[in-house]
Amino acid sequence: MNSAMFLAIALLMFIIMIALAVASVRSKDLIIAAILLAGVSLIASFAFVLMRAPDVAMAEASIGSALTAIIMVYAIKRTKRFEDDDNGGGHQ
Amino acid sequence: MMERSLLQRSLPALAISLLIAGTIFLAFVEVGFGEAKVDEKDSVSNRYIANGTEETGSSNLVTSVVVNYRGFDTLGEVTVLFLAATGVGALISMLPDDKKKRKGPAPSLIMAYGGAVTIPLIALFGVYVFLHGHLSPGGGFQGGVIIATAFLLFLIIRPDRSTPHGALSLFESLAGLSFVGLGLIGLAVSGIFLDNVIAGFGNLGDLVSGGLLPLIYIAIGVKVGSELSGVVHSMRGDAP
Amino acid sequence: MNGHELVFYGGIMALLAVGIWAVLSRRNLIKAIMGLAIIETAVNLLLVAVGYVSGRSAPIVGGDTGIGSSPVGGVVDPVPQALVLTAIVISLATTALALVAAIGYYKHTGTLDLKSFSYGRTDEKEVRK
Amino acid sequence: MTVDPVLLIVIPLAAAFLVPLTSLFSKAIARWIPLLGLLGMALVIGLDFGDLYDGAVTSTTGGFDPPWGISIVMTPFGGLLAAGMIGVALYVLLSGVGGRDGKNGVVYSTMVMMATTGGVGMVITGDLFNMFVFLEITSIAGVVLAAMPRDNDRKGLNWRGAAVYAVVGGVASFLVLAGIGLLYGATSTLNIAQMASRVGDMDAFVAGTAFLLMLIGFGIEAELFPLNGWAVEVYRGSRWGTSSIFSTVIGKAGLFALLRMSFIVIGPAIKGDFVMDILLWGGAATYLFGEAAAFTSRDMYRMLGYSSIGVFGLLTASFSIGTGDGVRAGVLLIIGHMLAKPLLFSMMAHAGRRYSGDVPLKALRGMIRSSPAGALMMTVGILALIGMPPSPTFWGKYFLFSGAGSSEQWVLVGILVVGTVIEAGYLGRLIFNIFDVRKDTRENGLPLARGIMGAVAVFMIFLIGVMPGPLHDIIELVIRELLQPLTYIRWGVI
Repeated sequence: MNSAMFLAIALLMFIIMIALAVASVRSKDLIIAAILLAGVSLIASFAFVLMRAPDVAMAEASIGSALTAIIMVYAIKRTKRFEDDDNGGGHQ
Repeated sequence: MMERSLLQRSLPALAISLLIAGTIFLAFVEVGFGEAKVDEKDSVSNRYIANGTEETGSSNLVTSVVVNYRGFDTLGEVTVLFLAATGVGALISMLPDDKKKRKGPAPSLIMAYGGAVTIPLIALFGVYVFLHGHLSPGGGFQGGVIIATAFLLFLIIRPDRSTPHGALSLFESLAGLSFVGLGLIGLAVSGIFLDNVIAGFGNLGDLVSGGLLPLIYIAIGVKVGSELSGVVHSMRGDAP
Repeated sequence: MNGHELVFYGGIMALLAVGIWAVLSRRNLIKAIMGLAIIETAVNLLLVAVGYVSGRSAPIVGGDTGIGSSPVGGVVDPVPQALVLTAIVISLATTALALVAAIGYYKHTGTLDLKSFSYGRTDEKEVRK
Repeated sequence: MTVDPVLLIVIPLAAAFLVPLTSLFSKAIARWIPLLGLLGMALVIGLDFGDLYDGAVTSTTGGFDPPWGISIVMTPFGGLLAAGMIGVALYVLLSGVGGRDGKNGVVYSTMVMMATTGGVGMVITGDLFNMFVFLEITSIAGVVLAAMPRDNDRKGLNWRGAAVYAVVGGVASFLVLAGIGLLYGATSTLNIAQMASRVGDMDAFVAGTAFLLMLIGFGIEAELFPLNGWAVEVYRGSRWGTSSIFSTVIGKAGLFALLRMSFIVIGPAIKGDFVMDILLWGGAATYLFGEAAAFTSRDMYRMLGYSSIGVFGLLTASFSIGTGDGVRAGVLLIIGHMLAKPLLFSMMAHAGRRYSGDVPLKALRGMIRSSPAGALMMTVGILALIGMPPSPTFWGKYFLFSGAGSSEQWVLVGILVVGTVIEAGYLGRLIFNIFDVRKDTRENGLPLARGIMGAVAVFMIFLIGVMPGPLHDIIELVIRELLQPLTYIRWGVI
C-alpha cells in the first residue's frame, strides 16, 4: 500500500467517524445515537489496524462496538428513549 | 426562537472544545509519531523491542508489556473492572422495581437456533484468544470480552433463563486471587512482586512457553469474562 | 511535520472536540455519557498514534502468526498499545457505572436532565411521618 | 524494619477479591474483610514509616529495574499522605462498627477500602501511567460510594452526585491520559523520575499543554476552582463517610498528583514561575470561593464540603509559594484537615440523622444537651479547623503567614486574612447552635464506636498540636523532595 493511498483511506475513515459522532450527538433518539456510537467505535478499530495495533483493534471492536452499545441500549430501555430539549422531560 | 437559544447555548461549548482540542493538536503535531522514541538507543520501547521476546518468552510484544513489564498496571486494571462489576451489581439492586415489566419479544427461530450453534463457537474462540495471547494478537482482555459477548448472546436468545450469579462471582474471585497469587510467587521466590520467575520455560513460539505469562493471561481472561458478563447481566436486569 | 501526522492528529482532535462539545452542551445525562465515550475513543486513538511509526509492522516478532510476522523494517512502539488496552477496559467500566447512576437519577426524578430538576426543601416533619 | 511497600497495594486487592468469594458462604465474615485489609495496610505503613526519615522507600515490580518495570517510590511526602489516608479510612469504617449497616454494607466498606488503595497507589507509585490506573480505581470506587444513599434518604440526591461525578471524573481522567500520552511522546518514558531528568529539552509549548491537561484533570479531582461544581453535588447527597473520603482521600490524592507533576516534571520544563503563579492564584481563588460559598450554605453537608474546597485552595496556594515555610504550612494543614474533617462530618451526621436530604444548621441546636460528648468533640474539631492552638492547623497557618510574608506576597496575606475571618464566621455559627439549648431538646446518644473514634481524633489533634516536633525531620525531607527535583530523581532511579 503506497503512502498516498494510505493517507486517503485514513482521511476517509476519519471523515466517516466524525460524521457518525456528530450525528450521534445530534440525534434525538437515544437508541439511534447509541448505534451510531457503536459505528464510531467500529471505524476506530479499523483505525487501530491501520496504525498497526491489532491487539487494541480486537479490544476496541468487541468492547466499543458490542458491549458498550448493548449496555447503553439496556440503560435507555430502563429510562426513556427520546431526548427533548425544551423542558427536559418529566414523567412519561 | 427555539433554534436561536439552542445555538446560543452550544456556541460557548463549541468554542471551548475547539480551543482545547486545537491546543492538544498543536502540541501533538510538535511531538510527532513514534520514530524518535523507538529508535532512540536507551528508550523504554527500544529495549522492549530488542529484548522483549528473550526476557519474557512472548512473541507478542504488547503481551510482554501488558503482562510482564507493566503487569502491575494490569493488576490495577483488573481491579477497576472488578470494582465496576461489583458497583453496578450493588447499585442496580438498590433501584426501585420497574412498574412495567420489560418483556422483550421472544427471539425468532433463526436467532434461537443460530445462537445455539454460534455461542459455543464464540466461547471457544474467546478461550483460544486468551490462550494464544503470547503468540498472536489478542490475550486475556480480548478473550474475556469475547466470552462476555457469547454470554450476551445467550441472554438475548434465552431471556427467560435466570443466570447463575453465584458461579460468576466464584470465577471472578478465584481468578483475581490467582492473579495476586501468581504475583506473590515472585515476591516469595525472588523478592519482587509479579516477577516472571520461569520466563525461559518452553520454546519461543510454542503454546507452552513464556513461563507464568500465559497463566496470568488465563486468569485475566476468566476474570474479565466473568466480570463483563456480570455487568451486562446486571444492566439488563432480572429476567421477567 | 508531514501529511500523516496532520491527518491522524487532526482527525483525532476533531473527534475529541465533538466529544467535549457533547459533554458541555447536552443536558441529557445519557447524551453526556455518550460524549464521554467519544472522548475516551479519541484519547485511545491519540495514544496509539503517539507510538505509530509510518511503514512499520505490528509489534509481534517470530513465528508465523499472521499480521506482522516478518518485521523487516522494524516494528511500531508496543508501549502505547499496552496502555490503550488498559484504558479501553477502564473506559467500559466508567461508562457502565455512569449509566447506572443515570438510571438511578431517572428512577428518582423522572428526568435525565440535570438542570431542569430541583429538589424541594427538606424538613424534619417529612421524615417523621 | 522495612516491608516491601508494594504490599500496601497487594493486601487490599487480595482482600477485595476475597469479598465475593466469602460472601457466597458467609455474609457475616465478608463484612469484616475490608476492615482487615485496611488494618493490614496500616501495619505495612507503620513498619515502613521509620524508614521514611532516611528518604524514600522503594520497590520494583515484574522483575525489571526502573524505568523498564513499574517501580514504587514511597517518598516522605507520599508516605505521610498514605498514612493519613489509611487513618481516615480506618476512622470511617471503625466508626460504623456495631451500628446498623446501611444498604449494601459490604460493598460500601469494600469501596472505602478501594478508594483508599487507589489514593495510596497514586501517592506511592513511581510511574505515570500507573498513577492513572490508580486514579481510575479511586474514581470508580468514588462513584459507587457517592451513589450509596444515606440511611433515611428518599430523594435520590445520591444518584445526582454520582452521575455528575461519573461524567466529570471520566472526562478528567481521560484528559490526564491525553497529558500522559503527550509527556510520553516528548520524553519517551513513563517513569516519573526519568521523565523529570529529561524535561530539559522538552518544548515549552508541549510542556505547557501537558500542564494544562494535568491541571484540568487533577484539578477536577482536587476540587480546584472553577472545576469543583461536581463536588458539591456529591457532598450534598452522600453518606458522611463518603464525604470524608472525598475530602481527605480522593481530593488529596489528586492534589498530590498535581503537585508532583507541576513541581518535579512540568515546572522545570517551563522557564520562569509560570506554573507556580497559576497554582498560587488558582489556589487563592479557590480558597476565597470555598469559604464564601460555605458561609452562604444552609445545608451542613454542603457547608463542610465547601469548606473542604476552601482547604484544597489553601493547600495549593501554600505549596506554590515555593519556599520551605510554604511546604511546611501545606503539610501541617493537610494533617490538620485529615484529622478535623472526618470528625466534623461524623458528628454532624449524627446530629442530623433525622433529616432526609439537606441538614440545616438548626439540627445542631442544643447538641450540648442531647449528646454532650459528641458536642464537645465537634467543638474541638471546629476550633481545630479554624486553627486555634494547639492544633496542627494552627502551626500550618502560622507557617503560611510567615511564608507569605517573607516572600512579600501581601495580596496573598490579605486573602488569607479574609478567608480565615469568613471561616471563623460560619464555623462559629455552628458552635453557637451547639450550645444554644432549648426546651424541646431530645436525647440523641452517640453510638459507642463513633464516640471512641472521635476521641481518638481529638487526642491526635492535641498530640500533634502540642508536640509537632517529631514531624520536623520528615517535613524537612518533604521540602527537599518538592523543591529540589534532583532529590526525587535520585530516589526514583533506585
